[in-house]
Amino acid sequence: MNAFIAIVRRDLLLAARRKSEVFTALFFFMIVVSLFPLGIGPETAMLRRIAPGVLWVAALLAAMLSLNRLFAADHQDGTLEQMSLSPTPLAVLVSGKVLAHWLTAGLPLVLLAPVIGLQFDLSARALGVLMISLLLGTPVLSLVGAIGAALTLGVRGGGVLLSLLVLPLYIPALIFGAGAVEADVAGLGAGGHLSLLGALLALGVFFAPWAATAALRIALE
Amino acid sequence: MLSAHGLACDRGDRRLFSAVDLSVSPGEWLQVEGANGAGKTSLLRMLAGLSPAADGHIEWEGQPIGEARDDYHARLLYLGHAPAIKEDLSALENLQTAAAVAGRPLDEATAIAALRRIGLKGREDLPARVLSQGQKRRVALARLLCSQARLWILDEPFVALDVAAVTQLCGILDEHLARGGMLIFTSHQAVQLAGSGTTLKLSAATPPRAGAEAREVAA
Amino acid sequence: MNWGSAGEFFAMGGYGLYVWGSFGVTAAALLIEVVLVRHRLAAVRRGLRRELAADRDTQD
Amino acid sequence: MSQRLINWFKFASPASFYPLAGKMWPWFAALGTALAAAGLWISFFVAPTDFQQGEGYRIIFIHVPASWMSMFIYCVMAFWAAIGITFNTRLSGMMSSALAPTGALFAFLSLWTGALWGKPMWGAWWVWDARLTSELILFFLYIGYIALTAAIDDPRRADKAGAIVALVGVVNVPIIYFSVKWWNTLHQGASVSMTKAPTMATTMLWGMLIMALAFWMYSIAIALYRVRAIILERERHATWVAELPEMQR
Repeated sequence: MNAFIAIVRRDLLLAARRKSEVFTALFFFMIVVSLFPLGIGPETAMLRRIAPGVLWVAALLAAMLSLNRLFAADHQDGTLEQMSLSPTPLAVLVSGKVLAHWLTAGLPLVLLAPVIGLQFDLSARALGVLMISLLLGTPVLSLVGAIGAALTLGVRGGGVLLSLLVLPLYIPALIFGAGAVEADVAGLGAGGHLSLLGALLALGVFFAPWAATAALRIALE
Repeated sequence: MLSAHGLACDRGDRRLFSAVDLSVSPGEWLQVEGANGAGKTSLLRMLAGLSPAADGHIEWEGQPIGEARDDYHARLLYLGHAPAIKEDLSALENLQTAAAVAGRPLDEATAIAALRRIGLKGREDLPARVLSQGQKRRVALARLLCSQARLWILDEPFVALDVAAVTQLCGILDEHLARGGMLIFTSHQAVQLAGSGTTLKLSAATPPRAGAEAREVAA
Repeated sequence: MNWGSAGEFFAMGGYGLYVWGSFGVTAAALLIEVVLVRHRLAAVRRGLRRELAADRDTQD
Repeated sequence: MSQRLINWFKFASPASFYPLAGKMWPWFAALGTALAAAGLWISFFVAPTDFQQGEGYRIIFIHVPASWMSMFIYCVMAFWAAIGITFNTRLSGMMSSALAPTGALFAFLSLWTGALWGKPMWGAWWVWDARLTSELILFFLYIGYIALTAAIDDPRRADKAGAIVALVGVVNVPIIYFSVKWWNTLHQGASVSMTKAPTMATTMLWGMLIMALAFWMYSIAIALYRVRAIILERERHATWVAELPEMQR
């Protein structure tokens, strides 16, 4: 447990020393979202309809931006070797890294989304549902992304490959996440979507660190 | 006690070395020698349990290391080619995190004492980025001072160190051996260590194509 | 039997383009795969034979 | 029991599987050809014209079997992946990578024939129907597997990484299918389903089953053939390869 906390603390500390990387992803999210009204037109009815999908797709891409670096630096400077030699199971340490990734790449998106959502004329209720759906969904993105990041570690053209591997696996999270907001806007109630999103999260917490660890061991050999 | 029998290592199609036997008992050291690319680092990684051996087996206290993995790793300290130093963290933070990940959290006073002893007095809070190559190595070596591990596996521990630091490191290694510790290391320079020890010379004995050789024999 | 003449068979009741597009592309794709796989095995064998011949030469 | 296990592991060595696969593939190829002939006969000459969809429905005789095969092959890949991870056998990784291109091909054919079926039936080449969308995602998963294994130089590493992708994918396929279905009902997309056509007669079912069997046999034959090439590529330096009769010329 100590080692888990140490890993989370270290990664947060590193992110704090390299603030620009966190902010780049956030600005990317803001810019991508703002491009849609420019490309589609400013009618509020239309914007309200596309808002959930646009915000979710943008969040998904923004969360992917930093995945490349999730294990790459640790692999290069030998930290990953030390982690795998720790008496603490590697899967626990990997979970720590995923948690830190979510805290620096996912949580800021959750907090920023309602502000950006205002551009799309979403109601306060819908913004609330959007926040909850992102709160449940962005950890799934970090978890599944960790598998992809571990698999593409040290592989030629890893960046593009990572998106190729990970994006199809993001689809359920996208569907339930954006669906929750849409259902709420349509007055259908978002409960079903949100509980499915929660189920995905539970499944991810259970399986993803294990799969990512198996992939990391391959890269370490 | 660590022992290995019939170890072999493949890289791609090539067999780097084969039939390597070794054993290290408490208070003993083993120096691994060999030309560049002879597989020194690969051998150390195998012994640390980081990569599987192509052939042969490795035992710690009579048990295969794959079976007693956690127990083995709790007693092992491995310093690889890459020093596992984060450029953006200070020397102190680096040392403390490394110790916590290794399962032995250090309080600040102990960590600072270790850094001072290894010659980083006054630099504890500087980010590793501004330290010289040798100073970064010292941050990594400070882990030795705080380590309770029985077995140390060190890949090129003397590289980038000045004369004074080499002497100091030898002192640290002697202390470890005197405590009944075991040591396996690689080095290109001759090192005088107390205690008994052996040198293992790795050489590529096998020709690149196993198949070709077999046919030659048949012909 | 569904078809009065060959022409009727190929017209597929007006759906000829779609039906023959499907069956044709499927047949072509499977054929191409077969050709590619045969080529792959043949290429490996050729390369290996050349290597082995070179080995024998150096031995003699 | 243990005796049988040893036997299996004997065949699991590439050296003994190479000649075995060489003996087996022609049988599967012949069986596949015969079944395809029978299936084509049923699809064109036995199955009657559909009173709603006319002759266009005959596309389902390859569309549905191709979809089945694309899903089935992915499951078989995941099976070999699991075997490879648990028993650390070299052959299972080779089997996975021998199956992947064929699976991707069937996924592509399913999409292609789906589009050609959709144009006359729905009036559009592409409809965001739950089945077609899942098939598209399955196609992406195949591409991801192939791209990843191709990008890793060391074949052993590539096999292991591919095994993890296949297993993660196979866990995800049902989730993806379910989520797409859910999404589809929410958006009230196309509701016409190919297999739920009103006149789903027994002859049609037989036609589809026989075509599916033909595709199955084809897949086995081509995978066995391809795995022979893969074995030779990877074991080129082994002594047994040099001793093969076809290498002596």
